[in-house]
Amino acid sequence: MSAEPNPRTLEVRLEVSGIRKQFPGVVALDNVSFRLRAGEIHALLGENGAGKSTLIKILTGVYQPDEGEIRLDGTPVRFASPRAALAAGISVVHQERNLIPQFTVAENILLERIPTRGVQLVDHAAINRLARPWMDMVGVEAAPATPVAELSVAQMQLVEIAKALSLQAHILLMDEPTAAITPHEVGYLFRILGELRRRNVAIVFVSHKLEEVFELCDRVTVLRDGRNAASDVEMATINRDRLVTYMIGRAEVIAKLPPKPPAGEAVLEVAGLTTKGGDGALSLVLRRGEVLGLYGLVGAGRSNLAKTLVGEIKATGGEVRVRGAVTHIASFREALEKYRFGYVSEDRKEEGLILLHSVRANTSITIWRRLRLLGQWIARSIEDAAILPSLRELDVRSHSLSQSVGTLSGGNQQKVSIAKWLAAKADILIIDEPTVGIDIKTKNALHELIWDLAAKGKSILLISSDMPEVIRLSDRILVMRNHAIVGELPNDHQYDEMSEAIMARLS
Amino acid sequence: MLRLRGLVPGVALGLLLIDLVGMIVLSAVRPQFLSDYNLFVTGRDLSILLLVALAQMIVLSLGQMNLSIGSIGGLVAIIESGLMVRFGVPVPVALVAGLLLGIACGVVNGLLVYWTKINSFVLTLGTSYVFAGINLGITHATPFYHIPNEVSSFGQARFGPIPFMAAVTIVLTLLLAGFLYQVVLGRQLLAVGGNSVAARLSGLPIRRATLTAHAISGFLAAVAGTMLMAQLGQGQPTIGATWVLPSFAGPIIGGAALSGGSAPVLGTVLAMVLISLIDDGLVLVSADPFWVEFLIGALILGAVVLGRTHLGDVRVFLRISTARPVGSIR
Amino acid sequence: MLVVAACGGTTSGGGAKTTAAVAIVPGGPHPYFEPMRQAIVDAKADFSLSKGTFEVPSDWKQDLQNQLLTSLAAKGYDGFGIFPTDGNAANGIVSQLAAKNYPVIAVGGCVQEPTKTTFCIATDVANSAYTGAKAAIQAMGGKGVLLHGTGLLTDPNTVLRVDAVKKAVAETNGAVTLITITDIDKDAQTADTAINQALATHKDITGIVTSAYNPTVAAAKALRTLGDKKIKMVGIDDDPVVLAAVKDGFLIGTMGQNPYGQAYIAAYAINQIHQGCKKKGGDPYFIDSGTLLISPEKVATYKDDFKTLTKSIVSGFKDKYLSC
Amino acid sequence: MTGGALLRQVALLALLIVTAGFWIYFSVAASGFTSDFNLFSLLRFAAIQITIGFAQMVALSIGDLNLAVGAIGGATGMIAGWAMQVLGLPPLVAVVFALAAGMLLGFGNGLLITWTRINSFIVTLATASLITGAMLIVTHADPFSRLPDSFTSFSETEVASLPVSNLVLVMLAVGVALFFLYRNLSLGREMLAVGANRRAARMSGLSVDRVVLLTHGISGALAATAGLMAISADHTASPSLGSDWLLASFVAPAIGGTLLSGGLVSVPGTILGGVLLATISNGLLLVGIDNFWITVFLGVVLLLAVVLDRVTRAAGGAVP
Repeated sequence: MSAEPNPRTLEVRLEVSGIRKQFPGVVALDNVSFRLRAGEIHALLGENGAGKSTLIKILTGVYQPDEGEIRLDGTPVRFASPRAALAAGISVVHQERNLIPQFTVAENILLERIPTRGVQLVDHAAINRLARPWMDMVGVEAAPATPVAELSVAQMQLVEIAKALSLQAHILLMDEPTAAITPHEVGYLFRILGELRRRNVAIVFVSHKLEEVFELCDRVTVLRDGRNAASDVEMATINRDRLVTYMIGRAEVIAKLPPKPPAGEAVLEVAGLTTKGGDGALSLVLRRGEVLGLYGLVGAGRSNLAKTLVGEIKATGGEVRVRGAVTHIASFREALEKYRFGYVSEDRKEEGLILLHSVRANTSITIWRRLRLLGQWIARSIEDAAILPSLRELDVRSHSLSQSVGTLSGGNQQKVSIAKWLAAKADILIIDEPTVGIDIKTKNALHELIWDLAAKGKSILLISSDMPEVIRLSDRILVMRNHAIVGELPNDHQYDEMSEAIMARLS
Repeated sequence: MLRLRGLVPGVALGLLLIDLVGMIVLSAVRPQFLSDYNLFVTGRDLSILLLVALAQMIVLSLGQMNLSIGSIGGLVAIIESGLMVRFGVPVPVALVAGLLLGIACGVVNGLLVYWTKINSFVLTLGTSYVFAGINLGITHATPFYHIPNEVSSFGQARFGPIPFMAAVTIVLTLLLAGFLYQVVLGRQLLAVGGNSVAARLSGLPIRRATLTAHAISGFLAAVAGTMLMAQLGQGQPTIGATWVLPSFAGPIIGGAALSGGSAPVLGTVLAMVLISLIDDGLVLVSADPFWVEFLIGALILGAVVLGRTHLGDVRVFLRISTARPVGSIR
Repeated sequence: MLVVAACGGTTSGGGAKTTAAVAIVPGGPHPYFEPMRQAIVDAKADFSLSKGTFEVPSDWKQDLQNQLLTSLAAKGYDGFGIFPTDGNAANGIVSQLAAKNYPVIAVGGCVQEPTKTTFCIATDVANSAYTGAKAAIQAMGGKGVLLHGTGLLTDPNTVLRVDAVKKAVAETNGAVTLITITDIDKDAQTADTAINQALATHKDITGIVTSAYNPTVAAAKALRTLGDKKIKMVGIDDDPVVLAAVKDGFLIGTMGQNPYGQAYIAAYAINQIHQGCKKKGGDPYFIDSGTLLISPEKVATYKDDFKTLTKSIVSGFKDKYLSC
Repeated sequence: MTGGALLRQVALLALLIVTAGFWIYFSVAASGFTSDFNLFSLLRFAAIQITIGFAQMVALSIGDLNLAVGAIGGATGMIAGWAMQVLGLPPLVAVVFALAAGMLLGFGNGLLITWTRINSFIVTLATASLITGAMLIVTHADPFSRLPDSFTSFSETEVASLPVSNLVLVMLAVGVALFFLYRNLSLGREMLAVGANRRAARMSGLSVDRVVLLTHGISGALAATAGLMAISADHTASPSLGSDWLLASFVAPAIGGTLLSGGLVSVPGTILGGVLLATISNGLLLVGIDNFWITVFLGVVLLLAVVLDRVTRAAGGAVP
């Protein structure tokens, strides 16, 4: 990108006031305000479930607000569809992968405005030519005519960013653009965003990583529980602690949990594990009654490791011992029935739960085989008796056991996805990103619950990219990067020291 | 410039080879295979069934299905022949009315699918009953005889071994391929089939894409019905009754994914050529008719298994060998 | 228990019985059956039937014929002349009707035995195919290649026809070569393609005999298109396309059947049974409704020939087949 | 047992009311509708259609399709006919034989699906041709029409002097079995879980391949059941049996609220759907609607039913 005179004007481009958005059973946004200027990078912060995604979806026309006003350059607007928002110059990099796998990189970048010859004929040469600079800008090295399906995940993410940049929008919404890319790539991205800022683009930057926010952003708005916790604050005037307090509301969230008995014998020993997915020789030891934190960015290979342990991904080398015996786990079923492993997936909706089905069916699914009488029969009374203790222990709130899980709150859903393993008496729990999309209060409750499970003798491998969570909950922390474990840290639950230590391993 | 990448995937290459081998073997074993008249007859059948297969393919590319292709073809043929025979409507007017009706039927399918978001399989099952029912109600299953000579002679017209009908099919096939690869709406349609969430978030016109795909499907079914009417020389109410199997067999053998996003025009053409070769070959070698059904089943299964496993592996291999390092940044 | 209490069709003896309500139900839509429509109108007038109807199932599906027959019974019809949609599976509905004392007569095509149908009034398909093949072979000069196009594999008559043509060919002691293509009566498209492909690939064909409707129409059209009068063909049935081809000399002839007579005779018989007559024990179940080669000179008159034949069958029917 | 239970009851109730409404209307408007003969035939026809629908519903429950329902029904019908007529086996033995054959053919589908990972639509599209083709090759389309009386009269026997065929009892028995399968048997619960979310089911320790295999086995056995019912009613095992079941097999489950995408079935809904269809086609004939137009009505009923089902479901409000 060529250097141009700095035209930053800092005029207010987008002003949102009094936005309310309600979904059945939950108020996602309540009286939210937000102001965005040309030539600034504005951080939009908040815990998962605070309402950031909903706000972004309103700004991009996916949802319409129930109340409130959106002004673009001073004029009230209403985006009836994503198309309308695009037309108004608002472009977004979504968390969801937003590409057409069968299409080429260049076509994906120019999807909304395919260059044409004549009336409506696609000009493929022009597509490739026009897409090239944007690909170069973010470092996508594939040919423009490469089908996206042939790219790696990280490259796809870059293509998405290239696509958003190419829209030459006046307003660019970046929804956690750095979640799946390396620190090196993040640095590059920040230079791009800096350049765009100089060109007077207004950028909204959503991230969970406060370090990034302090490095990059000019101003910040914080949402908490669907309301403004902080509105349009200059980054220069605020420190990290204040920001965290805005986000989580209470300082004690990082507070220590009560003591628990010391860890017991090793129940899971992994030595030199390698997988087809490219994991280097991974080794770890998990003890009875401890929480072992596994910290790493998305894409570092944490979930890969977890899925290898439960037999979903095939190990190509190394040794896994469970309770001292060498094992070769081939499937989830074997992992559960033979070794009492439970896996709480990060993807609740796709992997953890069957949203269409009841709380009962979702909890007892792991024990149907055990509950069978006379070969197949499952008596409802016995079934309920078998799952109720677990549901009670986790304090799952539902109208009845027949309520469909899809209608529960995120926290209760997560509890159900843990409860099914408790019902099956799993005692090695692999918990992957337990608090994504869960409001702060429930998050705290879930933390206490996981801690409590460990105190009762369960062994827990906690996978998370949420640093406060890992530091708060873990007895020890493993740091993972590029499919390798790059460090093991004893945890003293002191946030600042620990986070520094972890960051040091990552860079 | 047509991008060959999208047009010639591994499946099509394999089919091309099988087709060529099949033709060589057939002409070696039975020289009559190459006779003008045999090629004409086989080519005429192929011309019609290829349109039927493409009518399904375009909807499959959207990740949907159309079970009403045969009913639309039959209804259109009946309306056209009825207009010409009973009401003496001039041929061009009747044909245009019929083709418009086909498009309208497709639009009805598309609107139902778009509005209700119900599985297209069930919806088009319902509309196929409706379209076929209207056909039956009008005709009481009695054909309209004596359609105008210019229509029925078109069904018999040929240039050497090439039926005139083939020209229609070739033009429509090229137009369809061109539409899907070269026209913005065509690309948008494939994008919707490839990732509907992304398409929606990108602001692509999903309704227009859905309606267009179904309208094209209805149009192609209508053309196929019209051509069959011309071939038979009468408006047969049973036109289209046996189209379900070929409509799916063509695109599926040709490499279409039921989940949408792919529109293997060439693969579908080659698959239908293969099916025609087999049909003709069975007549040529006077095969036991009891084996026909079995062979077609074996062909579908065999082609798909080969296409999805063996050839699929080749593609995985290629992908690995051409993979680039994860976005390093300069 | 029965709804139609008015007609206790079982009572024997000559009591004052009302005339029957008769329904003729073909197996599905097919031009072959069209003359039956007039036959039941004529029969109603001639025999003073209380009701007479001709109802066609909307498709060739046994279930549809079953439903139609059930509803006609519920509407008060006393007896049925049916062409079985499926010559085998029709036995289900026939038994059901027979168990409720409704007389059922197969018209146009028989129901596979054992069956509860009282009679089968139909063309002798084997005889028809044999006669047609003989006529074609004769026109071919007793030698050459004969193409036989016939009906669905699932139709038991197909086997009879194939065997009959084989027999006619066998009698030439090898002078005639036979090519048989079956299962092409599904629809017009299938028949058209298959016949044309056969003509294209077997250049040496000098004669054609067809024993099913769609192949006949397809072959007649093909010969006209090719302008070929060297190939000697005998078809079946009297579709307008086929009759025109006969008239113009593209076909030597077509094997006419007597659908009008089949329905007319059936209506007569049903009425008699309804009024107390019984089938004579040991009498033939099958009644040949007649077949004849419609040659060009007979195109104009064959219908009258069949009517005459029909009247003669009816006049002797009571004595020959029934005891009253 | 699953979510939106109340709404599903509402939808089912609506279907019941509509069906009852048609019964009342036809009883009044169409003389002969309530005659024993008519009701007997109507219900027997419905029973067979519903059983065909069950065979499809079972495949739908795991999110698969079984396009070979008709092929299996036809082939096993022929096997039963052969066993009784040629081998002279007692009907009961022949029935067991045919059911086992149906289950084996279903297992064949299941094995192909799990081995090749190809969509069930494509696999069963192909096996439908394979099975029918093999049946034609073996039998040369010769029907078996001399079935034992004890077998054919089974379908004609009235239950307790009511206009109800034994076949209706068979269908109800199958329905009850399926109801409990999905409600109370481990396998049925696993089938629904697999249908609603295959990945989550596997990651909860279920053996998805085993469930898919067994499901297709059950679907095959149910298709065989329908085939047996049909040959009993037809008095003949005919080679054309099953050739027109394909589309019909979807209609009753779809009207009854079974999700094509899997994970949600309704046994009572399928029964009501089948009864509704049979009622309408029978009743319309009786009130004198030209039978050529009835297909249109059936199409409209199917469309209305699935759209209404969707509307009721949507009224519950899905959380975004």
